[in-house]
Amino acid sequence: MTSGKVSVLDIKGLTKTYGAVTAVDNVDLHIDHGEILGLIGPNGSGKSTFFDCSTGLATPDSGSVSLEGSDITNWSLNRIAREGRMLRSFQKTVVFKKLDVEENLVIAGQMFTFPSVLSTFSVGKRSRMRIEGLRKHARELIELTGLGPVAHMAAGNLSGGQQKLIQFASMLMPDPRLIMLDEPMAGINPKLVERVIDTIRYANREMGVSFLIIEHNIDVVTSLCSRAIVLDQGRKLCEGTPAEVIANKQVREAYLGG
Amino acid sequence: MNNTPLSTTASDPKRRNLRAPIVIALAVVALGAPMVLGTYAVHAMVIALIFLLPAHGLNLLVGYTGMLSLAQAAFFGLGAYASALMSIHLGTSFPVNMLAAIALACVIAVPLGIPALRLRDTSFVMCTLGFVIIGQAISKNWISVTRGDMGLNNIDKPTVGLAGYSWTASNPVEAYYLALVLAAFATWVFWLVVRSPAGRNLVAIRENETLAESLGIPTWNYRLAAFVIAAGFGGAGGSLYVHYISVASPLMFQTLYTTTMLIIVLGGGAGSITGVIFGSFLFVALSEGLRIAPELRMIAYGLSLLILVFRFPQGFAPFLMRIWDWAGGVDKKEGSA
Amino acid sequence: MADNITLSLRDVRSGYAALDIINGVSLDIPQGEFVALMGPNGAGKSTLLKTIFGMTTFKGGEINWQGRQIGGLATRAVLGSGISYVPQGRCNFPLMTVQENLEMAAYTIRDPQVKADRDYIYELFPSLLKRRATLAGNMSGGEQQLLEVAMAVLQRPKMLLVDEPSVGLSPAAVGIVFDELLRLRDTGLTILLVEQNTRKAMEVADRAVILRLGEVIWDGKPADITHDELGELFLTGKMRAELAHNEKLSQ
Amino acid sequence: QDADIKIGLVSPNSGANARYGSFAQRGAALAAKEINEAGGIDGRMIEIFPADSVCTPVEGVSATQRLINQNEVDFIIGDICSSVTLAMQPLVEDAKVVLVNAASSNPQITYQAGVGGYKYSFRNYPTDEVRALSIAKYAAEKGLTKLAVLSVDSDYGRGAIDFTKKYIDDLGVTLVSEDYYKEGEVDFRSVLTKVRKSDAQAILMYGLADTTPIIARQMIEAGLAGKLPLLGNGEFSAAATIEAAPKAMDGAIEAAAWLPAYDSEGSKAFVAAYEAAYDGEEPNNHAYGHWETLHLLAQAIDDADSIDADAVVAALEAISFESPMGTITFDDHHQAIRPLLLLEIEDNAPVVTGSVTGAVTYADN
Amino acid sequence: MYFLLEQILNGVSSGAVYAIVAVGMTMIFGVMRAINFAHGEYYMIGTFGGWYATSALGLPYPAAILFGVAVTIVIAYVIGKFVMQRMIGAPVEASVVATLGVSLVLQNTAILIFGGSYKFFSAGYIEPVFFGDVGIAQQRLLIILVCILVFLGLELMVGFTRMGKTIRAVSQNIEACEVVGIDVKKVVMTTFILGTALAGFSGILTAPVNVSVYGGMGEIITFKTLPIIVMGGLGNVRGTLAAAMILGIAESLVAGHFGLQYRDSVGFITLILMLLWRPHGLFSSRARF
Ligand SMILES: Nc1ncnc2c1ncn2[C@@H]1O[C@H](COP(=O)(O)OP(=O)(O)OP(=O)(O)O)[C@@H](O)[C@H]1O
Ligand SMILES: Nc1ncnc2c1ncn2[C@@H]1O[C@H](COP(=O)(O)OP(=O)(O)OP(=O)(O)O)[C@@H](O)[C@H]1O
Ligand SMILES: CC(C)C[C@H](N)C(=O)O
Ligand SMILES: [Mg+2]
Ligand SMILES: [Mg+2]
Repeated sequence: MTSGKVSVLDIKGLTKTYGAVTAVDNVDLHIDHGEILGLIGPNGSGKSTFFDCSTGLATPDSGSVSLEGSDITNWSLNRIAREGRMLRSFQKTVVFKKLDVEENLVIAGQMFTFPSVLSTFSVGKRSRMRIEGLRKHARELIELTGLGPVAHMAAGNLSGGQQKLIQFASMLMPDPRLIMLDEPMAGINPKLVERVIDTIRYANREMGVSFLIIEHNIDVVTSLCSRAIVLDQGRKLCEGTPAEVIANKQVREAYLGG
Repeated sequence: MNNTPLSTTASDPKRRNLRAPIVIALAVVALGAPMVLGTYAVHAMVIALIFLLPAHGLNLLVGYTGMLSLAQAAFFGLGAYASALMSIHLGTSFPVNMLAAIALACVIAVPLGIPALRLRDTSFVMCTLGFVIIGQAISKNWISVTRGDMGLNNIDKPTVGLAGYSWTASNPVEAYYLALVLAAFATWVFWLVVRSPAGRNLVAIRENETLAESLGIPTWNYRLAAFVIAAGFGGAGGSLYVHYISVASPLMFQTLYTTTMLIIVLGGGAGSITGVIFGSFLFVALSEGLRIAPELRMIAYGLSLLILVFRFPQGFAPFLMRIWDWAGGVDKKEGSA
Repeated sequence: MADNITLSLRDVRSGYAALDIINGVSLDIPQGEFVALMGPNGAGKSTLLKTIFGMTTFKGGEINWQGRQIGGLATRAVLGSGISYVPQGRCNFPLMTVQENLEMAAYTIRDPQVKADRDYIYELFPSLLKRRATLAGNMSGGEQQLLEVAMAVLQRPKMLLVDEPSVGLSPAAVGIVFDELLRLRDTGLTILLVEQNTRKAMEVADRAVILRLGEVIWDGKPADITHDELGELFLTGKMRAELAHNEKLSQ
Repeated sequence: QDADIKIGLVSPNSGANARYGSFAQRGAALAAKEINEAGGIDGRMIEIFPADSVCTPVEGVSATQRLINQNEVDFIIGDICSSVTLAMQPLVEDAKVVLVNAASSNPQITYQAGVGGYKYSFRNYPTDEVRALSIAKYAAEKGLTKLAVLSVDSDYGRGAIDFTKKYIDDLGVTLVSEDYYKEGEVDFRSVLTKVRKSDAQAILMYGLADTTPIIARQMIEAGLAGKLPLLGNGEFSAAATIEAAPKAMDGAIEAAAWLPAYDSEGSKAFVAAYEAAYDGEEPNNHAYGHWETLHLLAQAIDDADSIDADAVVAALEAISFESPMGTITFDDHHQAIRPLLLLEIEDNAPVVTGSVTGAVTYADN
Repeated sequence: MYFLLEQILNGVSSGAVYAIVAVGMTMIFGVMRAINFAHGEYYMIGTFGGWYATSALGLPYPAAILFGVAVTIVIAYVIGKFVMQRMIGAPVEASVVATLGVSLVLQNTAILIFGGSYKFFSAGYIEPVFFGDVGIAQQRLLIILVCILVFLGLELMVGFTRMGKTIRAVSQNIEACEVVGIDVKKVVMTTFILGTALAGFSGILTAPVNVSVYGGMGEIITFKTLPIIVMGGLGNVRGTLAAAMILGIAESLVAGHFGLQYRDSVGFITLILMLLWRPHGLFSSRARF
């Protein structure tokens, strides 16, 4: 589609049905290097299912997913994360409830710091240093997301928004190539939303991370994304710059509510 | 030592730090106990130390990885039979038998674990209980090897030897020191495992497996690793047990053993090393202590379990943690229980 | 302002076990008022709603609801007195169908009207009607959010505590939900809404209350505060002086 | 005034075998009462220390340890379950405490006692070896040559069948099927149906007392009652068993160490005393066995004139104890030479049809 | 051929017993999210009640059934009040330890009161009726009939009544129950009593054919029941019936063709095989992550 270069993620003909419902219906999508792509659509239009099918949480009925040109369609969730360095967050807020915020983040970084499962069993100096490094990085992210005062509280005891922020920070712990966020701003206070937006921009620009973001907050989509795709009833309704998309009549009807 | 990291707590410099004295006192008690206690009490302590080995394994599964496995008793039995058979037929010595028991338990854990680990929650519990029942059926019915219900008896007392010099733990006091050394070593190994980054990954799996997956943790591999390591601990316990008690029988696969291990871990405090150590002594002591009233023994034991659950729903670990904090002069604000 | 106060909090303190979260909140809500409760993440908004609904450790103060003390009462008693609650995050019966969830919602009500109420809900949210035989847990996040709002409405409360109903909803759905809340307000329902979507909240609410670190730091009409001021308040809590000033004025 | 003589009694008091423990304790307690009321042993009273083995070796070993080290008992009687007894043997040997077993029938126990090894272990109970031979012989004599095995899946049930196999070829008896049930089993329908379809002439059963009435009643259900007799051991003669299923028990043949109906003065007196002491409960052979064994031990202590273990061992080795069952002596493996009764149920009551003296030949073991 | 038929019939009759016990356990699992390790003990209590009624009070068998169930309910009420209600929302580990404790207490109290020895139950209708060459005791026909009735009743209750729906609700989300005003404690209590009463009932029903009555009898039943409730899909009434029948018939065939000694492994081997095929049980639904 786009000029010569390989996309970070290239998805073709993704389809997933549950009984009579076709949650995702033959959707094509590609994300270019360094792009921040928005994915919007009415409730139940198949956005989260699209995420699930492209990250190995659910198996698509048909279609292919390729990351940097290699086919990852049947890879498992953990392999896509670890080897593909393609991370995703969940719409329903999930954290390691009994662990504190810092531990949550250290865990998020571990598999990207240790070369193998076996090496994680080591408690040697090298291993300790790796963990120290992760801890430092975690503390930076904790400051960045304003979780400092609760850094050592059990994550399960934090407020809804705070847990959402842990999820977001976890995505930045490794050095990912692509991050897929499912409604990262939901329940985050407006001031912090700005901060999260800045952080996404920073990661995008300075670290070269590409993003695919599901978000119902249209302001966020407009200010962050260079391009947006609209899903409706599992199908791609339209695609374009945020401004174009919002202007689309069908989108206004189906999504924005006139 | 608790898996749940502590909140940053400031210690009050004015108060005396009692941790070191407590540790020293415990060490003195552990080493000196047999000098003052009667043989019977020492025997009970040996049993507690032996049960600590499979309990560590179970704790790795229940407390750290979040898998309630009842198969520990199967590996315990497997280790016991393996050691007993080697001792009887090959005449090999205790250390060899124990290593073989550990190795065998680990090896068998792989083909058992692969199908079992597809399951979650209660299904997994039942599948592992199935292993115990099947283990029992094998030990009962494979008579040419196991002598069925007659069991294997007269197994050598544990002997450790180096280059012509050998020592046999022939009475409970000697067995106590042997068990103490082995239990301490096992605890150290266990501590290394749970403290390693892998240990942290196991906890992540316990807390939320799908989330762990999404963060690149190959949860299946870790769960299998935990299952295999736990089996090794179980096998080690069985080996020591059989050499100490000198009999192996299909009764080793009875629910009594499974239940005892479970109670030690859950009652002591899943996910806590000190809790489990405490649990193994407490519950063996309780079970033995209640012998003063034989008819009421099991009733009283059952009631103690109920009281325990109501009073310490998370086991003793949080309680021990508080003592430890207090000893360190730490005043913790938020209740992490 | 005094006589038609339906819910009145006096120096309410609460938290979780040994932990204190709400440190003395006082608030008077007249009947039929739509109050938006806002504040930074972790301010204690949800905790305050849960406190009213009897789901936290109550530590003191008074909660007066229609002349009755409900502070520290059990959840069911609070519910029975006419207060309904939509919690933050998922709270439905995931392995029951949408229809069954709606039936369970009206669990305490036994009259023929229930069916008509349900039909009304289906009319209001056609997407639920489409999914009536789907297991709630299999629906999309937004659809579940709608369901939960619907469940609370079906309880025919006199007061509604809603915690972030807009989360996960498409702009169109947010519109429908808020319109419905306004309609209910117009029928005399008192609403205490927690929102992070401050723009929307300020648009619909009669009154805005801002909570920070478990204390009310601002209380007034949405028109009296600009968006930027609001953001400033969230971050720093400044304007406390102003609040004190306001209080003096009102006395 | 010397101190009391302390005797430990290891038996299962909880779990699935609690029944046996209860009988054993009552039998022993009765004997202790009788001895004490008669003035004790040289004026020294007997005190019994019961300990629960739950029928598992680890519990049994713990219980034994406690008896030896905490209660400092002078002698131990126990256990009923062979697995526990086998585990206790090395323990009492180390502690030099005399153990007299009164109920475990695994031959191994005395293969390894006396000249076989353990100096301090004795058994005052017939072994499964003797029992298996006498039943097989008796069956052959009655023309019951095709037997279906239904035994308990334990050292006792299996052991008895193993020894049966050793002898049946010479006797012209064949086993048409072999089934073993687990302790606590309650559903025998499938097996009994299978037996009904086979050409078996009798059911060979070395079972647990508690299971016999269950099997018997299910034999009625399966239409086997009155067609195939039961053969073996499992308290066939107990009144409760017969009462539960008279139709099925009629014609049953058993080899038992003792039965309540045994016609001897001492035995009758025991039954009367036992029933008087325990609200009319009928004693079983373990109640008797433990009662008798305590009396036997008391005589040995009396003979030895001391509670010194070695002296009592010598006294036991030399003992000639007049029991209600006849004179009991021990062979060089510390195995009691004592009669085993053969009996048959006729008209709802056991009739003793013979008696075998259980001398074990150790040559081929 | 007849042999096979007869074995299957035997299997169905054991399956019917398993089913009644298991369905109670699975319902309790539904509301408590925890395995009730003491479930077999209520079966034991019911049997003891029935035995006491017939042998000590001289009541006829039908009255003994009522007596036994009543005793079970009284004891279940006490345990429910003091133990089970406190377990609501407690960690799973706590309920494991608690129910193991209850099991020890009940089992050994029975031994303490009645002595450890077996009692024999001699009431009931055990004479066989023959259909051609296939024989079956009248009592077993009764058991099968009762099982059918119990399951019809439960199926109706769970599917159509308010009570049934609340049971399902409690099993899915306790917080949501509070929000809609369901009295969780009461539901747990009612379910617990219903489940244990069914266990007690099936104990008395089986007593005539199983004959023995003793303190430890419950443990075996608990362990028979465990694979069934998992196979059936936890909390699933219909699945429990199917699984119980599969197990009953499989056991009967194995005992008839290979030997009784292999029978007790059958349940767990079937379970393991089935779980490999369907990791979430025969009939169970799971919501998406
Ligand atoms: N496991 C499942 N079983 C049945 N239906 C499912 C399942 N998963 C998703 N669906 C259906 O697929 C449709 C798409 O759901 P999805 O969660 O992808 O929507 P979404 O676009 O993320 O919506 P939202 O904005 O509300 O989060 C929904 O209607 C849902 O009911
Ligand atoms: N179950 C709990 N146990 C202990 N502390 C808790 C618990 N729930 C919340 N808290 C603490 O209470 C404080 C307030 O939480 P609350 O959920 O009320 O915040 P909130 O204002 O609703 O935030 P958000 O907008 O993010 O939902 C937080 O600091 C949190 O850590
Ligand atoms: C009670 C008896 C059947 C015990 C059996 N004699 C045994 O050796 O274990
Ligand atoms: Mg979604
Ligand atoms: Mg909140």
